[in-house]
Amino acid sequence: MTILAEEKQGVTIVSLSGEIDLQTSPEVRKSLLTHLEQGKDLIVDMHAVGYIDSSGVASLVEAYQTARQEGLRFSLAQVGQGAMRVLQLARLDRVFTIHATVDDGLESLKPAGG
Amino acid sequence: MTILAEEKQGVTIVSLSGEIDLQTSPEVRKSLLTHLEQGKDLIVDMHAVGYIDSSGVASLVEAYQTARQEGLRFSLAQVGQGAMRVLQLARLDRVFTIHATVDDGLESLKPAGG
Amino acid sequence: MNTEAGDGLLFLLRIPARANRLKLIRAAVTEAASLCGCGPECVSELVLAVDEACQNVVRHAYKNGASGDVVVELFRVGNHLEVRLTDFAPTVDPASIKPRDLKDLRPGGLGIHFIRELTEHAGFVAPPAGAGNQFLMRKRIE
Amino acid sequence: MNTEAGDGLLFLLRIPARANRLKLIRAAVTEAASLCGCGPECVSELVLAVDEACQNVVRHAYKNGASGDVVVELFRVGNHLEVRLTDFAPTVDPASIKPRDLKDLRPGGLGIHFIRELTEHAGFVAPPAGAGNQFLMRKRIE
Ligand SMILES: Nc1ncnc2c1ncn2[C@@H]1O[C@H](COP(=O)(O)OP(=O)(O)O)[C@@H](O)[C@H]1O
Ligand SMILES: Nc1ncnc2c1ncn2[C@@H]1O[C@H](COP(=O)(O)OP(=O)(O)O)[C@@H](O)[C@H]1O
Repeated sequence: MTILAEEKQGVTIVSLSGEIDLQTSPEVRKSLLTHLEQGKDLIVDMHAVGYIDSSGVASLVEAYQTARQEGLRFSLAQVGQGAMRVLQLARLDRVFTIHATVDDGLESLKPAGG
Repeated sequence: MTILAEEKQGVTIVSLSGEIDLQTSPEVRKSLLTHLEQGKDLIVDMHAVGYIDSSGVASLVEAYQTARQEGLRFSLAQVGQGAMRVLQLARLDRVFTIHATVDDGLESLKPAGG
Repeated sequence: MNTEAGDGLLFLLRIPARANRLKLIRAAVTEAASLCGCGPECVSELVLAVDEACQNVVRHAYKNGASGDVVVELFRVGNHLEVRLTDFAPTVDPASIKPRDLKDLRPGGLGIHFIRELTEHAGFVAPPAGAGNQFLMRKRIE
Repeated sequence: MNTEAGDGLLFLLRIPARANRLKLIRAAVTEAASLCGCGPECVSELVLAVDEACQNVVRHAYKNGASGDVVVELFRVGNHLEVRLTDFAPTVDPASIKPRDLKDLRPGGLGIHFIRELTEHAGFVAPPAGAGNQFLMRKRIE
């Protein structure tokens, strides 16, 4: 599991790569929650996630809920076929905002009429 | 195991990719021997070989010996670190002609003074 | 149909029930299911179902710091794969295991739901002598 | 030292001794050895040694069309990994197993040589009751 974070246009982008399972999901959870503490909107780049199980999904749900409580926007980008299938199983594909690309995500987070 | 063959400058280039083990080495052996029947020099591109065991090495030895009997030149190109280690274990790194690249191999097979 | 592997035991894997062993279990299931002619989607589904069931052994069967092994057995039975997960923890009351309502959004509580969606059949069966629980899953090879 | 996996059994894998199962065995050994802190080279070496020893079970222990299972057990013992391969074939005379002279160039006959080069120790030990042979290998975690 590799977790990289960068800031673009005032938005935190966290890129997850590798397998998110019971062993690695605590790291993912902690990283997402820590980044949210900075008070910025967050996009999770999922394109390099080769595997995600229910514990990984739980980490995403927790970050999503934390973001809402804090009035921040939380979204996913570039969700691969495998991960999408798992989100669908969890009925979360309609709950999470999912962008085709990180740039699409940044675009949609821009203040309107800019 | 994927085996692709092409002809370049009158030389057969066989590219092996995947894992060469007891299950897949018979295919490799058969392919190398069949290509040698065409009476052309042969270069085996090893760069995409992720694994090779003693049965894979045996297939290469058999092709090497068949080529010699037929008066053809047989060489390897782009041998990765893992496969090189196995050839070294078998004391074959000094027996086989090994080129850094397929192009180097083609170059060295050119008739002199062309 | 792929006949690389005939009927019977594909593998039996005994391994400590710990989170850091799930990757190895997934690797074994991936290879064995592929060998039986499962397509990539079927393989992924079986892998996820087995992983979720093993997670439950790690987190729920062995609880309060208890630890022990899990035995993962994969069989081919005609055009189905059958998985038997055996643990050596105290016997569980199957009635206590229910998926939650997914509308109630919260982290966790998805494993049983995933397993039911991904398999044709899943449930506890009588454990062999000396074992605590045996969980059986069946999935069609596709 | 990596302490992701302590002393004791890393896994026990029982599987039909067939050429198309070697990939699964390699996957299991790769994961378990990595977990114990073996570096990539050490992992590759152990994987090759186990593969070669399993090949010998497939090709020589079970011969003349006989077939059966092989049990691969991997243990961590301090800073070593220990592999025990058990088969259910007729008991072999260990004296009959020798590496050949590598100067005599011919296809085949490299497995025992590889195993000896890649491990600190390798040899047959008394098989458990009901088994035919047990081959033990030991390799330092590096
Ligand atoms: N193997 C098991 N042994 C004991 N209890 C289990 C087992 N599997 C599941 N359970 C119980 O069923 C509940 C639902 O499991 P699951 O849907 O996987 O979600 P989660 O594990 O996230 O709670 C668990 O919280 C637990 O109480
Ligand atoms: N597990 C085994 N059971 C019976 N005989 C074996 C076993 N392993 C090796 N042998 C014998 O030792 C010889 C050398 O083995 P090896 O070096 O692996 O080369 P190869 O298998 O290519 O002949 C084999 O040809 C076989 O006669």
